[in-house]
Amino acid sequence: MTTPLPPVDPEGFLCDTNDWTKPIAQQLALNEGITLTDAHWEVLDSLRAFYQEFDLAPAMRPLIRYLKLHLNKHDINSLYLLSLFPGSPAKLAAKIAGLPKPENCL
Amino acid sequence: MTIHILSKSPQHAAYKSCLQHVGPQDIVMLINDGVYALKTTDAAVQELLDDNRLFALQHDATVRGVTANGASLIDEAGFVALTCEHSPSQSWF
Amino acid sequence: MLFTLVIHSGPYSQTSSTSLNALNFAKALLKEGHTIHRLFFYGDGVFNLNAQMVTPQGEIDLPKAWHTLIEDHSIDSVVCIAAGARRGVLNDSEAKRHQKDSGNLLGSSDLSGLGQLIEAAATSERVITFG
Amino acid sequence: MGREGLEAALAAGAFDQNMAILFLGEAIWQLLSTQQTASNVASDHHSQKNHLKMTNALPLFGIDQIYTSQDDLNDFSLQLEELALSPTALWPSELTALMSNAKTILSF
Repeated sequence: MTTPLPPVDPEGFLCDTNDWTKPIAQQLALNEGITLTDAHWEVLDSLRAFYQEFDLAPAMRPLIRYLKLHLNKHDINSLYLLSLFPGSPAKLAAKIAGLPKPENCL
Repeated sequence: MTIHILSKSPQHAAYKSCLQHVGPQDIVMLINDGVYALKTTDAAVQELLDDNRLFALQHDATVRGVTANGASLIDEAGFVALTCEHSPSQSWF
Repeated sequence: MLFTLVIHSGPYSQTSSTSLNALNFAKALLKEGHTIHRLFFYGDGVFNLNAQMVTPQGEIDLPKAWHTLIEDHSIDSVVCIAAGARRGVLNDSEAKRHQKDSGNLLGSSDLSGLGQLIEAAATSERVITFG
Repeated sequence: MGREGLEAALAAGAFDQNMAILFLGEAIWQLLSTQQTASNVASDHHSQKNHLKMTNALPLFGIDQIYTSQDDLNDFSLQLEELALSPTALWPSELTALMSNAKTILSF
């Protein structure tokens, strides 16, 4: 079963971030070969909260710091994020979380 | 010993900020519109002149019709040498 | 000594442009036997490597002069990728990625991130900013 | 430009550099805590990012040495309490010392 996707850019980022819903996130993840679990959602929800708070998609290190602070999970590290979102976790998770495409600067 | 590089004329906030933050061991290098500082009679500029701590890029002064007025006019090689002798460098613009 | 130059000023900035100052400084330091670790073009400085710039006749062609210096001395030259994108200075692959017609980045400079500035600042003995 | 200076600071933080950030002169307005995003004021589209929101991310990027100038605050008739991130206000001679103790200074 697939959810029809709203328009995405060539890299798979939503053209309009207002289109984002949870089913769409699941579909975006599937396109990347990821089946979302609670562990994924925890990160995605935090990422969206981070963006709400700071108008900024975080790089790996601040994301980890933020997760430690808000999830009360002190064993979170970059390997953990890599296991959930292989390749470049910050960018991939931002894509699935429906955040604007990072400007490649941070 | 910081080298302060000032590229804005005395009408800019950068000019005031620069002069305000020059330490007793620091030097000031005037480039571009910064050379107009040589036309002022500000006490802070005078103090730098008295201590031989004020330098200006010869080329930039010449094209703007500003004379040395007691400052050391130097070329780019001299500017490079000053940045080697002084660290860090702080640019004001 | 090992230098990094950070260039914020465009060739035609509203207030005094220090692009030429930066260029002359770069030339002088090489002539004096020093080394350039990296040129980092940030902010309006990215316009220095806009291949589409047309210099009025009789004036120094700054993009061309930067280009010549960079190629002649094989200098590591980086244009900030985000600052460039915002101002329309893109290479061909970035142009494609952002669905624009064509790239306009002059020569062999890299479009890269701020990490290149941070690395340069940590590595170089002298970092000189031209604003 | 404030935005690009801030991004450079965030990058330095992301790369674990030991650094201080100094808001001097007009840059102090970047910290004014009453800033609002345009969408909060009128339309529902952001015209620009909320600069203060991004600035508030500095501590998460590991940057906790945040300074400003007491002299400039006085010039602008600003109170330290009006600024976000609780910067430390220094007098010019203290700022001079801060600068001369740095290995590298980047200005924006």
